[in-house]
Amino acid sequence: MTKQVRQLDRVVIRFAGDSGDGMQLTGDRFTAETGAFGNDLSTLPDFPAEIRAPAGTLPGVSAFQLHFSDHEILTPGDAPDVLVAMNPAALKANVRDLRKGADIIVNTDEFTKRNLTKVGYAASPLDDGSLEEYRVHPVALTSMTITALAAYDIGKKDAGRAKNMFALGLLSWLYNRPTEGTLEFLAKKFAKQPEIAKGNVAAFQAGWSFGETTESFSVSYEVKPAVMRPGTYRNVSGNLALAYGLIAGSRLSGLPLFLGSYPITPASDILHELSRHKRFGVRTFQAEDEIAGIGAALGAAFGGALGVTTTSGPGVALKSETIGLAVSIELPLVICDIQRGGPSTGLPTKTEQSDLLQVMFGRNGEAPVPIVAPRSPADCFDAAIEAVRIATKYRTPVFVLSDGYLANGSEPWLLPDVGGLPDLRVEFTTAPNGPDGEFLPFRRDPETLARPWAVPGTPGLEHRIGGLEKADGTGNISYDPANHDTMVRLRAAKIDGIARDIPPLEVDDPSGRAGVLVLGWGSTYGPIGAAVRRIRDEGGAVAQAHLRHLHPFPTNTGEVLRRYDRVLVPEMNLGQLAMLLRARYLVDVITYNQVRGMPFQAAELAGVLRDVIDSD
Amino acid sequence: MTKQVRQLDRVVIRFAGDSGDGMQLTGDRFTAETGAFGNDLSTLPDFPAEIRAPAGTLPGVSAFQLHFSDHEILTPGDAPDVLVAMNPAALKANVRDLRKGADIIVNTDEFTKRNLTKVGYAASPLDDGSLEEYRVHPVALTSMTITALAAYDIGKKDAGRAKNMFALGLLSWLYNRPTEGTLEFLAKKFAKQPEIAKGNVAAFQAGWSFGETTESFSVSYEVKPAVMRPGTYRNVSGNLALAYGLIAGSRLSGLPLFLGSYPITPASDILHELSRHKRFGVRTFQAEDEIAGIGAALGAAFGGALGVTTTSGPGVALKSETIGLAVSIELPLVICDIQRGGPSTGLPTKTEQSDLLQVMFGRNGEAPVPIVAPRSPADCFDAAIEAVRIATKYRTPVFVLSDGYLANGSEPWLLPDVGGLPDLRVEFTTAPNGPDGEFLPFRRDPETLARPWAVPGTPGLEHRIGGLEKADGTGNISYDPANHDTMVRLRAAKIDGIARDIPPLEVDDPSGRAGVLVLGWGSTYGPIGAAVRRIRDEGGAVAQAHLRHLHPFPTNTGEVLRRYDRVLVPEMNLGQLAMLLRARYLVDVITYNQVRGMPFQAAELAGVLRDVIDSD
Amino acid sequence: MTDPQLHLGALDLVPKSGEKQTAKDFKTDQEVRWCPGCGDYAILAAVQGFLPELGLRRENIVFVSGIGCSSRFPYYMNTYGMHSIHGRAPAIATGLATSRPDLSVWVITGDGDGLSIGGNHLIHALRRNVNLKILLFNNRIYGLTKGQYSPTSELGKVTKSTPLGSLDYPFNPVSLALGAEASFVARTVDSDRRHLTSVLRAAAEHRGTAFVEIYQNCNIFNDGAFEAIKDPDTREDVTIRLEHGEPIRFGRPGAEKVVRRTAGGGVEVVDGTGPAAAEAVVFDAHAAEPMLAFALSRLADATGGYTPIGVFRDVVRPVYDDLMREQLERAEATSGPGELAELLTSGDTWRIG
Amino acid sequence: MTDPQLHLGALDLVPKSGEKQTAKDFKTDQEVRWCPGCGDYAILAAVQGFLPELGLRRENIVFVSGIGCSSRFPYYMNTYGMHSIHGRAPAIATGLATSRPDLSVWVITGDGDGLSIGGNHLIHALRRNVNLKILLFNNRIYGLTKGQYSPTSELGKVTKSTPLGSLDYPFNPVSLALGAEASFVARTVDSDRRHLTSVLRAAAEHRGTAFVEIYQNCNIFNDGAFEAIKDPDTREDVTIRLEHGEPIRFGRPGAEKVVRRTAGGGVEVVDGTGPAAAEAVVFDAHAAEPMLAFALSRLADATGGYTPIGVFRDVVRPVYDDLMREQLERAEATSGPGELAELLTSGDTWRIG
Ligand SMILES: Cc1ncc(C[n+]2csc(CCOP(=O)(O)OP(=O)(O)O)c2C)c(N)n1
Ligand SMILES: Cc1ncc(C[n+]2csc(CCOP(=O)(O)OP(=O)(O)O)c2C)c(N)n1
Ligand code: SF4
Ligand code: SF4
Ligand SMILES: [Mg+2]
Ligand SMILES: [Mg+2]
Repeated sequence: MTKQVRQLDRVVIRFAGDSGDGMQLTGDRFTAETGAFGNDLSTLPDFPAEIRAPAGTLPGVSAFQLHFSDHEILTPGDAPDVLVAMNPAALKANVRDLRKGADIIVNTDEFTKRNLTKVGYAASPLDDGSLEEYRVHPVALTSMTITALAAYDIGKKDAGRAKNMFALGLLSWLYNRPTEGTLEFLAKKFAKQPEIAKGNVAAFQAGWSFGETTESFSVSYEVKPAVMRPGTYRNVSGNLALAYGLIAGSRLSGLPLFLGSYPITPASDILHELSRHKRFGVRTFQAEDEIAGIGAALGAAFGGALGVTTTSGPGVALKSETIGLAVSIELPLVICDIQRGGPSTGLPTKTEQSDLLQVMFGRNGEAPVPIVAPRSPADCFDAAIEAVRIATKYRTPVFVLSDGYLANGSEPWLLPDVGGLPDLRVEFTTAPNGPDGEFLPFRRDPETLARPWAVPGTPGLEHRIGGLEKADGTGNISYDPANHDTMVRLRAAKIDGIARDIPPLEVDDPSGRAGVLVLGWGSTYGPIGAAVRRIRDEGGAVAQAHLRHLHPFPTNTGEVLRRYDRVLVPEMNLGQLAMLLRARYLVDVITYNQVRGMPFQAAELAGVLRDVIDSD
Repeated sequence: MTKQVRQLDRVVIRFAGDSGDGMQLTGDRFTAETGAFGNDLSTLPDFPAEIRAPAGTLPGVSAFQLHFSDHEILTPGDAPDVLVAMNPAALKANVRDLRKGADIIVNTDEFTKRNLTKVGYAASPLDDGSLEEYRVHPVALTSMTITALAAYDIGKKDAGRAKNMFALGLLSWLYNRPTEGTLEFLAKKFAKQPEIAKGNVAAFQAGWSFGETTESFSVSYEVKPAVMRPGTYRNVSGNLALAYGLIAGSRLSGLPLFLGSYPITPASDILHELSRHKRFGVRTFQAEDEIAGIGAALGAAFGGALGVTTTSGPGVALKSETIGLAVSIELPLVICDIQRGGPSTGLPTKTEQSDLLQVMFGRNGEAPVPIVAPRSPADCFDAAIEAVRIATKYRTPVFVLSDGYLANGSEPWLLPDVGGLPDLRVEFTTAPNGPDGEFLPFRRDPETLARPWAVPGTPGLEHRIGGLEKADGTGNISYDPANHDTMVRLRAAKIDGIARDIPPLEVDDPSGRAGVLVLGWGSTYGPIGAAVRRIRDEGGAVAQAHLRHLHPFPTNTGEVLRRYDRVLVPEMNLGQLAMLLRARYLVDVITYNQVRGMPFQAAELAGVLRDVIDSD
Repeated sequence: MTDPQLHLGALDLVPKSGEKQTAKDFKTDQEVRWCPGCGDYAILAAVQGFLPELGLRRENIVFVSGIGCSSRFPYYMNTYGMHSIHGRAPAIATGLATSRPDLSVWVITGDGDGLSIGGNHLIHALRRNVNLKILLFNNRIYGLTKGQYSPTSELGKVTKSTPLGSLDYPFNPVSLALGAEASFVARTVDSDRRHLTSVLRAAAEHRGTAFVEIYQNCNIFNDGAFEAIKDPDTREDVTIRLEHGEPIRFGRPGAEKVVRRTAGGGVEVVDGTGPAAAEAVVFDAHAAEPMLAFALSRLADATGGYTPIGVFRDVVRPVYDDLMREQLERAEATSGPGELAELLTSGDTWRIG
Repeated sequence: MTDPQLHLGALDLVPKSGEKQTAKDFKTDQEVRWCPGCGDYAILAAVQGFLPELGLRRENIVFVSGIGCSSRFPYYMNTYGMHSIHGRAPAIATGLATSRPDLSVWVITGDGDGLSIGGNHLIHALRRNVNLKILLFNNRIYGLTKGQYSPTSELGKVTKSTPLGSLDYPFNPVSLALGAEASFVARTVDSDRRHLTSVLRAAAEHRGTAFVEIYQNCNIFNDGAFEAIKDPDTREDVTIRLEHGEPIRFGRPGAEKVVRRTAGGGVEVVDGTGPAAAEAVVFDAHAAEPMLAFALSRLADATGGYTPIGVFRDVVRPVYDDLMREQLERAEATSGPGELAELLTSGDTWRIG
């Protein structure tokens, strides 16, 4: 029997299960299919800080949320329409997030007395009516998977492991997803274990046909491809895009990439990714700690490499002394801070924007450092290239301030034309620049105030640099009071001058009659944009602007702020950008802050916007 | 012949010589005599970062400036009235700072061709008329000292070394200083080498009688004792006062003092001083690095000690991750940052105020830490006690933000009545505080929001704390979004609440008609105060306020700022306090910044004040 | 130099508990969150099972850890504890132990926490000889960050961060500790409860810093790292159980081996069934200089070889915190307790009015 | 594992200078700011006098230092140089050497810079075996901060920060380096220009990390620290000059001593005039395992004893930066140079329009 197919414009699905259930993989596959199908999409993985907390416990629950649609979307969605719960813990941990009437697909095999009590369910929620606001689809995922794999010589335990593929098959049917990608993927992944490969394929197909045949699902759904700009797309996470952006920066600048890094969540994947691209001449050095990581990157930069270090907040704290040295000796360096929940160890796998003031001020002395912040997963690529541009042109360390949500979240990426990327070629200094034929390592370019970059191996330009104050021009040690004052101001002027070299702050104000501006930075771009849309769809007027450069600010920032009656600055911290804006422009911006380790929800922000708009 | 004695109300003397010439000691002795005599005084040592750069070179020059008077003074003085130059380098390095007509006493024995050329003097400045604006007194210090010591069995070389005592004797005569102190001092210092002791005394007396007899000095001077509040005084440097303040804090709180520190200029002397007071139960741990220093202090605090760590800017950078842990586990800790010139290694022996934003924001995540800043050398004692009070009462790390000028500068200190010092006794938690008889390490005092402090060894209160986010109350690991938001805000509210527990910002505005307020913090108190006096002596009106607490600010700060038409904020940085004030109070304060590694000069600040006052 | 109180026993200053204790007394209500099958479970059980032997008051025991899977340990011990930051536990514990002689302080660390980021604090704690027991869980991998190679991973290790194999030569934790002047150094294995307990006992009885390397299996990211010395078939052939005062012999009956000196001033493993049997070196854990202990540590390498386990070194040496306490006591004894008023008036003072 | 290029000579990849060089070529115009009489002057002169021997292009030599009196060294060398921050020079130099095989990279550090705050970077550089030459100026004191004790100061040292004497047992830098898997370890003395130069030569010829401890006199804060091995009257009695392949003998004629094995598996110094002479151990600097080297390092202790100087260990081991270069070359050889466009389109892509 063929079932009815119903049209939808958007769906939010959340896969949830044990850390060992392979939910991230399942989500990734569904995402790949969905991208290939041509929907717009946005994803949000959410996993615990432990590797594999004991099976069936709440701390062990790992989830993956996907939002896909037939139109452009900006967030992974607020309340899921569908929850796939592989066990009671997964149900309990996620059910409260669902919208009323959502579909819940549960793996009944796991709803044993033991598992239920483990998470504090007195009675089974499947029977006690507590789920009546939802449409519950009980499915014996494990046992059906085992049955489906009976034919293959795979142990029962391994067979059961394929249940996530059964679930994927079922959901793929339910939303009419293409399947080639997944079949290829499984073949590749288990190339060395053909039996396992076959088994997973069988589980996947069993899930699909179960959907076709079971009563439990009377209809399947279709979400038409979205109209998107023509071109080649791929799905990309922020960390992957960032790694690609760094490799691109290396190519465009002509400088070999040297990464000095120490693993830390959520930044480690950048190290992992870069370590795979040795044929791009990428050197990855897993250091003994964060200080050695940035130290090695700085040493490589002294030698003419593109020095990069990647970390998260606690690592930035440790690197701060070395960043001060980089500021003092004026060498290019790219420092990627993938922010996570703080303070201290905090919430390693959760997202937050609370390192802004640390990267802005966390060094002894007057030590200004430019800051670039990506706004979406794919945008990490461009942000990385921009950081490389500023670092190499101005001979300065530069921060790329990403966060856990961008790092692990993903979206379709319209691949750029490589030929169209900016030319960042760097000219090393090869000849003396002094009046008397000597080399003056701190004689600056009058326009950029950048100092010459002469690398070891260049005859005649031998010189010594260090962290003690240097005489303007010669760079020799100088304790002269006036010289110190001059150097401090020169270093500041150099960074401030970058404002002339970046695009002005763009404002999106279609109606032109908005009295309220909402200004954000970083990963809040999606939720803010979605909230702005809601307001506008309701006929409301609101202007939106988003800062890519947090230091220095674009030259028109103050003017933009003053153009509006009220400025709302939503942040996943206690108001760090707001404080910089207030100090610089004396504008009484309105703050809206949440520090929940989670991205904002569009609905919530829309509510806040409404209040601000109506508040007069 | 007895010479005429002329009265003076104030004198500024600078002793300058090779790092090996003992100028710091000479200055200290003259200071001690001057204090004992009853003058008010203020001193400023100025020495190079090298230990002993080669003799006779400019980098090797070490200087000590003393300002003393018959009235209350606030600074070591702008332009010296007297320079003692032990060699050509000392003359060249210091002559430009003198006021016209100043007396210059030079050690002619060192004005050899070789020494002159070493510092780039073509001809001797003593002969070429280049010093005619000054009153030069050529004295063969070395040779006369050697002659004076001929009687003793002391080698010529060692004899020559006593020349600084000859100079001290001469100056002591010139300003009619008492001499007992110095004689006792020499006897004590060289107790083990009686011959050397005798020699130094002889040199000192030779200097004195040379003054009496030589033509070169027609008059001697007298500066009457100053009228000062009655009581017992001693001369004290900021680092010494800070060390005493910490010991006092330990006594007043009843907590044994544990210092974990790593040597660094200009903070090392605090470690040295505290290591001498073992009978006060003070434990000093010289750690392998700054991170271990603060780590050990935090470990000791967990055990119920008064944990303290002392360092300078580069060390603070390294400690920042651990400070974040202290914020997260909410244990008392006192962190002393003796600021020096930055960024990076910068100017280790020079002063600066450029760590304010680092100590305010230099940590990952939202990690607020209170900041207390002393305003004068003696005030370091009170600032330390206040830091101990806040740290122990609120269970939080606290910064004491001093600087190189306070650390090494000195002034007379009216010793406090020990009985009158605040009672800081701490009550450890010894009984369960939970509803069900359990212990809740993060159940807060409703008033202070401080958490209970239960130390190991307390039965029944065994608990675990760490840097991961903790559940409100129980302190168990919690990844719950709402709980994280709550905890972040609770930690912030606890620190903000301290504002209720500190005195309001006091304003000194005698005329009550001032339109301009000058607001400072830290070591600029002296120069600002001196400048304000000059304005008032001219009949001008200006209000002065000085912040002891930089985080949180006193509750009336905004009101005070708004009370005046214009607010001037002078800082030895690029405007760090100004930026905090602007952000918090949206007041367009006027900044005046210098980053010269030197304290402001009163005359210069007075000029700036005049301009601001007249600018309308 | 003050008298180092060499007479003090390791736990003499720690108050004893009257009641008799069981492993249960040391368990907390916190859910243990290690992966099923992780070697950490066995170590936790061994420690909880061993502590009652010491009969100390629970409230006078403190576990301090850094960051890593292993460093979650303190949450599961019903004593005082701190889960600090990555690599810093030895420093934090040094401050605690130095200011509180009445505590039994244990440091829990991993091969990344203790040897990578925390290497410096570790070697300094060892040379200082603070009264600490350091248990290093060596699984030769970064567990918590999902499987990068560590300073003890074998050369050429393929991991997430080294797809073509790691390039750096690993530390031998025992060699490093001996080179860092450790007064007590031992190695044991998570799966050998009896041996693990005996080593914990020896460490607890040592006054000063005790360093214990525990081979720990990470079944998720580095499963079977120590198979050779765990597999019943091979174990006896490669494991050298060091016993103080005994000739160094090992191996299955009929296939015995012995450790003897070489002409080059080192030691080697030779067939122990023949005449060489008589040449076996007699092991002395208390030797003033760790020459033999170090030589033995070289028989093991990260990729296998022979693996000596047990106590390599155990010598009495002045303890940092004892020495500091003595300086304080002596200072007070000679000049009396500090008087604040007297302190302030020390040095040159003068009166006005 | 890729082929470690064990065939490469230490300086094979560093371009040679055509001209003949003299010490003057390596002097800068910067005023040397050490105290008159400081041992650093002698070391500077020795290095400047030795470098011409290597005949390298000056511009391909880099000196990287941390912070300390010793760390001012680079300012006085007319090569490229970086005076970095306290303790971090080995890390910074690792990045430089790893990305620039055409450079001869030297690290200058002190006992505080290299063993206190920088201890971790030092031991990791040693185990990685990066192509670096590390010269540690050991004056057993913190000079630049005006005289606090250091990790190599003898127990009980009275300094500004330890008025009643220091409490921590010092490191023996040679033992520590050997315990950290160093492939080249040596010790020499500032005042012995010939020996110092011979050690510099051996270090320069070693491919990989060479660790050289240089006893250096700080005449201001720790004068005479090494008097015993400098004083002509005593020096021969206590200094053991290690020579590869030679039996270990020393001492003045008539008072010779030898180093021989002990039953306990170590070594000891005995009268060499009698029969024991024949028992002298033959020194092998190239031994695969540093058992003897370590044992010898224990003959010296911070407070004196016998002091072996010379090259303790010099073995060929894969070099970190060579291995990395090979991985890159191999990757490019097998899959061709990276193509950006190809990289971006790797993985699942789809076309729209
Ligand atoms: C300052 C800092 N850097 C990095 C990290 C990330 N991190 C956490 S644990 C760890 C390594 C853990 O390895 P190990 O010590 O061997 O413990 P295991 O998990 O293997 O037991 C790292 C790199 C961190 N938490 N903090
Ligand atoms: C981060 C940091 N901490 C501390 C210091 C202060 N400091 C400078 S040099 C030094 C120790 C120098 O001792 P050593 O390395 O032995 O060099 P030496 O002066 O004896 O040659 C210290 C503690 C610093 N400059 N930076
Ligand atoms: S990842 Fe490895 S070490 Fe960590 S808990 Fe799991 S098994 Fe244990
Ligand atoms: S203090 Fe010591 S080490 Fe430093 S320069 Fe002077 S003599 Fe040399
Ligand atoms: Mg590990
Ligand atoms: Mg030193």
